[in-house]
Amino acid sequence: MTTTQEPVAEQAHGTHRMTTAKAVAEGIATEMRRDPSVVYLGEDVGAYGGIFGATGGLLDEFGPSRIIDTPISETAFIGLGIGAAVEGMRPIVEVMFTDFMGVCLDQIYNHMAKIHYESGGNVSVPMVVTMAAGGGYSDAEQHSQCLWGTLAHLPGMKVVVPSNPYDAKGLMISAIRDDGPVVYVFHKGVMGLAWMARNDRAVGDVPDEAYTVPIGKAAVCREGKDVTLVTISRSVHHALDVAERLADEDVSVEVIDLRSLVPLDRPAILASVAKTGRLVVVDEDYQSFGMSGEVVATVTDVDPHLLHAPALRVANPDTPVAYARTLEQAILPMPDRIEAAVRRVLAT
Amino acid sequence: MTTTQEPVAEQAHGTHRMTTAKAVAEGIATEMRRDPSVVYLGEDVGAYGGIFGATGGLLDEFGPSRIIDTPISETAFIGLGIGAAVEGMRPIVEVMFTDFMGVCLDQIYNHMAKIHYESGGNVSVPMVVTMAAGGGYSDAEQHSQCLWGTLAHLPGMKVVVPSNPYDAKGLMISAIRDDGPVVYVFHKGVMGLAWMARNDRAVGDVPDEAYTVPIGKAAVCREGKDVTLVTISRSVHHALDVAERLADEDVSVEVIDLRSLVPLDRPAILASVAKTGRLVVVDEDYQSFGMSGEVVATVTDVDPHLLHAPALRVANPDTPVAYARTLEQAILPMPDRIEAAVRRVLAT
Amino acid sequence: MTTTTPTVPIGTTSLEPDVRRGLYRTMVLIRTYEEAIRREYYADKGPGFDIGKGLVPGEMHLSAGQEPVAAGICAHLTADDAVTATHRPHHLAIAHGVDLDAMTAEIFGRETGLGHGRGGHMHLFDPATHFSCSGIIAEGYPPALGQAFAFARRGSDRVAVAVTGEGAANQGAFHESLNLAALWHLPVVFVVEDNDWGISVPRSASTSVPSNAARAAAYGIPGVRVEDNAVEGVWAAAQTAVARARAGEGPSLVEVHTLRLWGHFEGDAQGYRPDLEGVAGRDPLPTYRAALEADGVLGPTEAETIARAASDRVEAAIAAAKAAPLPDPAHATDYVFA
Amino acid sequence: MTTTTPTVPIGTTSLEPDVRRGLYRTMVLIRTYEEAIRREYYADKGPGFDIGKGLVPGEMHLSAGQEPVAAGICAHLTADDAVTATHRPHHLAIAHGVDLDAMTAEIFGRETGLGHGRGGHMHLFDPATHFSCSGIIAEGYPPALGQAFAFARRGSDRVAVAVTGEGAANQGAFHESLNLAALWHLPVVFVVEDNDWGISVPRSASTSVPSNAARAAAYGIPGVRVEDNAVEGVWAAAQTAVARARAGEGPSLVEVHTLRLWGHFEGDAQGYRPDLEGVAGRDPLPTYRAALEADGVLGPTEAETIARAASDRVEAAIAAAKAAPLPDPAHATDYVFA
Ligand SMILES: Cc1ncc(C[n+]2csc(CCOP(=O)(O)OP(=O)(O)O)c2C)c(N)n1
Ligand SMILES: Cc1ncc(C[n+]2csc(CCOP(=O)(O)OP(=O)(O)O)c2C)c(N)n1
Ligand SMILES: [Mg+2]
Ligand SMILES: [Mg+2]
Repeated sequence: MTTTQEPVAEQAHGTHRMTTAKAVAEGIATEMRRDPSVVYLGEDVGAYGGIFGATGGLLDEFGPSRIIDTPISETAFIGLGIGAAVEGMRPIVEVMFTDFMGVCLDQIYNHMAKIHYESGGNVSVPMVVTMAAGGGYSDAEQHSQCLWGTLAHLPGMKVVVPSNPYDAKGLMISAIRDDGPVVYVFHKGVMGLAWMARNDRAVGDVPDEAYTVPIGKAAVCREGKDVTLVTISRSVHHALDVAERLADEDVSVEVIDLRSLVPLDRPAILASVAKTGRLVVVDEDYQSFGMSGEVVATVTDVDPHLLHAPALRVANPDTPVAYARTLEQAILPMPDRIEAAVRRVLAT
Repeated sequence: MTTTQEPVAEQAHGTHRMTTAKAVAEGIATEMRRDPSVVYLGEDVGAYGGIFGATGGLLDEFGPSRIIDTPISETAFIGLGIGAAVEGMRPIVEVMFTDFMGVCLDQIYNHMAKIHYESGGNVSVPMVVTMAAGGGYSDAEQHSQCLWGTLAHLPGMKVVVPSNPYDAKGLMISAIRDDGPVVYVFHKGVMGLAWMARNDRAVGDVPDEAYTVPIGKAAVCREGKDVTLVTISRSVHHALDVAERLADEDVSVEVIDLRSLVPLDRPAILASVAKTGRLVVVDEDYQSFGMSGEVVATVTDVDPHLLHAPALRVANPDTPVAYARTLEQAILPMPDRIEAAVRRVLAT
Repeated sequence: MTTTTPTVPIGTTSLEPDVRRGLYRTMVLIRTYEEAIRREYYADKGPGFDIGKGLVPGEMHLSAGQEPVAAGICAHLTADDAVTATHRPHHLAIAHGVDLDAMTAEIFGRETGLGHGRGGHMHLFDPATHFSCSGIIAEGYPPALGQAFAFARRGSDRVAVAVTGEGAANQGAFHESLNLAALWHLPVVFVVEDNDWGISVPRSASTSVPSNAARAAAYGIPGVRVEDNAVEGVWAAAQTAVARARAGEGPSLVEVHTLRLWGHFEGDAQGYRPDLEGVAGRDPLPTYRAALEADGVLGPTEAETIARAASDRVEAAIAAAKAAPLPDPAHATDYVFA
Repeated sequence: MTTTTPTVPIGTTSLEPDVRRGLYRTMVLIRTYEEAIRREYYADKGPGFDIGKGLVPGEMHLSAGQEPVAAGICAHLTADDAVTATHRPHHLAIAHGVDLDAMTAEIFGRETGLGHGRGGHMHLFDPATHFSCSGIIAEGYPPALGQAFAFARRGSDRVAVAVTGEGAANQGAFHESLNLAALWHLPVVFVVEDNDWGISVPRSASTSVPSNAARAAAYGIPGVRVEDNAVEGVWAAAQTAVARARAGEGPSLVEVHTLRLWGHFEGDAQGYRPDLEGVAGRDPLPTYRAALEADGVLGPTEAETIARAASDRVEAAIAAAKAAPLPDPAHATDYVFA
């Protein structure tokens, strides 16, 4: 995987190979060592280490006063994070699955995201909300959603969605250091968990030291000239697989990993589409009223004639994510659907 | 206002002039008379008649066992609606403002909207959730949102948003008779409330009898050939105002009132853009990751070359709705911004 | 609040032998089922453990150890009464009489399942017995209110039973539901399964009071806690609560101190659990069997007969599920709208 | 739960005259403010009533009648303590010492306002006094927990006061907040302003128990209800609760049976309110003034002096607000991100 990301390294050291989950935890640990006002709150984040491993090992290093298990009271503990942030702490608060945001979304969009604006900039809310997203392992309708489109529609918070260990650590450090609220969504399928399907792209080299990945800058993970694949998180892996496969047929696919939905790196999208003239957006979220439409509109805002063919969208077809694998695999934007879309857009 | 809507009248009678608020209440009353399983639940829907008048007069006719004031417990009473619907009733449940959906969204998208799918079609949830939306009267960040884009992104529920008395009554009757969940959002500015700025488009002739307006069919409220204005609810009024003004300059604007976001009447959008070649989407919701992008993508899904100019979006600029009127009016998609967009798109 | 600790000293129970035998039979059927599902769940996850693999993929929350709750509560219900359960629903579904074949087919993701394979183990919907469940914490409570509301409207004496865990009792929906049901005197029985743990978080780290039954007073309704995972204690508490609901006197809360015999979900190593060693010894099944045998309620070979019948029933359901067709992907987007 | 009904028989209070005079002065300032805002609110809404018109557009929830709560609670706080209020926040803001000029400018939507005109009357944020409010029911409780959490972390004895109405106490956030604060012994004082109404819904139609103070037991924390809108009763209850929080002993709940003297918001005709006639007679201000005058705490002309000072202060704030610049629309999208 070629990435154009430029690490803003604080100090050059070596690198070590690790999973995305470990990279998330390392990003958190790095900042917790540096800044005593950082705490991590959520369900099963302590002894369990986070259901998806985001806080593995942190309890041992930082103890229960900073890695804090909460009751199943998302509204209360996200609100607690907000109040603590308002008073100058830098809390990270975990909502175990994006799917669960419905029980606490008010704190997120009406409070966390709006206080800075309502106060005319006088009050800041430097907090991070982490959430696990995505399907692919038959966890069904209430445990397989991405919903980053829902989050990105609501103003006042940044929304980052890393796809690999390098970005995961660097974006986590950026998110913690950001003076405003950041929602940090990780797809379970990029975490490199031992109990999920093996995914080589979920392991990578990560610099030892602290570094930031800028929030709002997409990565061109693979350069190409025939078609632009714009996507995010787990779907980046599928897109790269498809791109590699099609390279054998001399089809040159450019893959853009947005890395954050808010801010959305519109220049990166435009530059690539201007070059290729063809766009496929891949999104594991629901198709309509979400990321795929926004990426397309980014182009038509400026010039629809950049597009030499329909802009195809490969996303969850406005259907809940079913349990049975036959159905689930038909709903998710899997490589075969991505490949078919690329072929179709090239044939137009 | 010319509408192409074809009333599916059950019986031809006369018409009477009324506000949208009264038309909503009349639609509810019509169905409550016909179907004893219809009840209306919410905060201040009884003696108060609904904060925005949607249930005015209903308590007198149907009594407190069918027009039911609830505690401020949206999660509990929406869930109650779901359970009652599952058992064969047809509850209508009011969330006073769309802004408040964050306290109860789980019941809406993870339960109401998904049960039919999860049960493989064996369980139906025939209920309506009503919500008031929109700004323009300085109610600030937590009481001026539209958020219909948020609702429309989540699968399994229809989302209807009437702009006038005729549609309000007909869509309410359709929503109640629908065998699945329907979210019925009304913009406060279309209700014709005595305590808000006068709006002549909020009053209209409504057939006396029961009739349905089909959910999922847009209305071409004004035919034109130079540019297509696609919009919804309160912004339809602004769009028509702009269209009338520009007609004096021999600019012919077609105005499409989507009437529902889910289902989205894509053929109507495509037919109009195929004719005019120019598209402006007006949306009082937040711009990004919402309706405006989806409408644009509806065109690029099929053929970006239908667009002879950038597809402009006039929406709330990803900013909370401010209190001070100077700021609020700059944020909302008011007629001057719509007009400027039409001029710009015609100049390209 | 009343705390009852009916340890059922031998020969002193007032329960009919038939009822006791019935409770035991239900408990055995549940345990047999959970053991079989566990076996099938792990059967094809390897090498290693890939949660997405096998005939039963995804998360799997089994209810072993919590049989007394399901058996004791559902003994008072008919198929006309409603039960809403949680992410851990099998014991309640079985005790409430959900068709075992359709339920099993659903867990195996088959077209013949309760939801044609759409829902899986956390989303079992059975209109025939008004059974449903939800994977979102405490959010299964509110719909039960609506079922009770509809039942009461029709002048029936049907009731709705709403179940959550003790961890869930700290979620807002719990509070809102209890208040609304109490206010409107809805025929609901709220059940809290206190198995001491919410995944890895012990009750002491989630709940500011020792018992959720005490919280019933905050809504002006009766609250009772049954100690020791005692099935007959549950039976008695549920009898009162269900009768109250049927009589139109409103909701009650029944908390049962029960036992999570296994992990939160399958694959949970439970490294966080200091009480792990003692857990097996608290298994309610051998205890109850011994009590019934000592009382002569179960004859010398009866337990074996019950176990065999349960096993035959469960294995038949599993075999049928395995033989059933998988859902056709061409229909993945069916059932989005009614 | 303790119910206190300190009707303050003349001459029997143990409160220092200075404290009593201070309470009265705060109450008068609040009332003067609310009357002036009400005047300005209606000044330019006509012809008829257009909620979006005038110098103070939008919804307006005034706190007249609820002065005893604010005065009694905030008397125990310094600017280092936090207060989170609701959609009806003015009395608490004033009693807690939020700068009147900046607050008034905010209500008038001016660039010099607390939030540069962005927030308006339901979104007053004052870092100097750690004051904030929210228009979403009960959702102002959770952030107060975080302020208390931060205070406790730093080893200070600062407290956070979280206020809602009795209607709000049936929202999930109420329950979650009380449990979490109790569990972690956070220095929070939860205040419930029971003014009998949630818009048009009386307490009896929203709350299954007569008093929210009784609900404190569900979290193992002290709960007290102050009857009769008695400012000195509030003062005493708050003294205990604040001291407990400062001492690190955890949260308490204080409910005050207070009075909504006017409509839910301005423009509310209150046709639903059967108690409307008696309301004026329950106004806490003349009662308290009479008590203080009878006790000699207020001299013959002192009340007039206090009233005049309050009026001068309020009118100066309003005049300054009117003279201040409106926000520049070119900056409407500032402050979205920090
Ligand atoms: C709103 C929400 N938050 C978190 C979760 C994740 N979760 C699933 S089960 C569980 C623990 C539940 O504990 P308890 O209520 O005691 O039930 P038990 O698992 O012990 O039966 C959690 C936190 C969820 N499903 N929903
Ligand atoms: C979650 C939510 N639901 C509904 C509302 C609308 N609302 C605003 S104030 C109010 C009544 C509040 O009553 P109470 O808590 O008693 O406070 P009071 O107005 O009496 O001070 C309601 C229902 C809201 N703001 N937020
Ligand atoms: Mg538990
Ligand atoms: Mg009130």
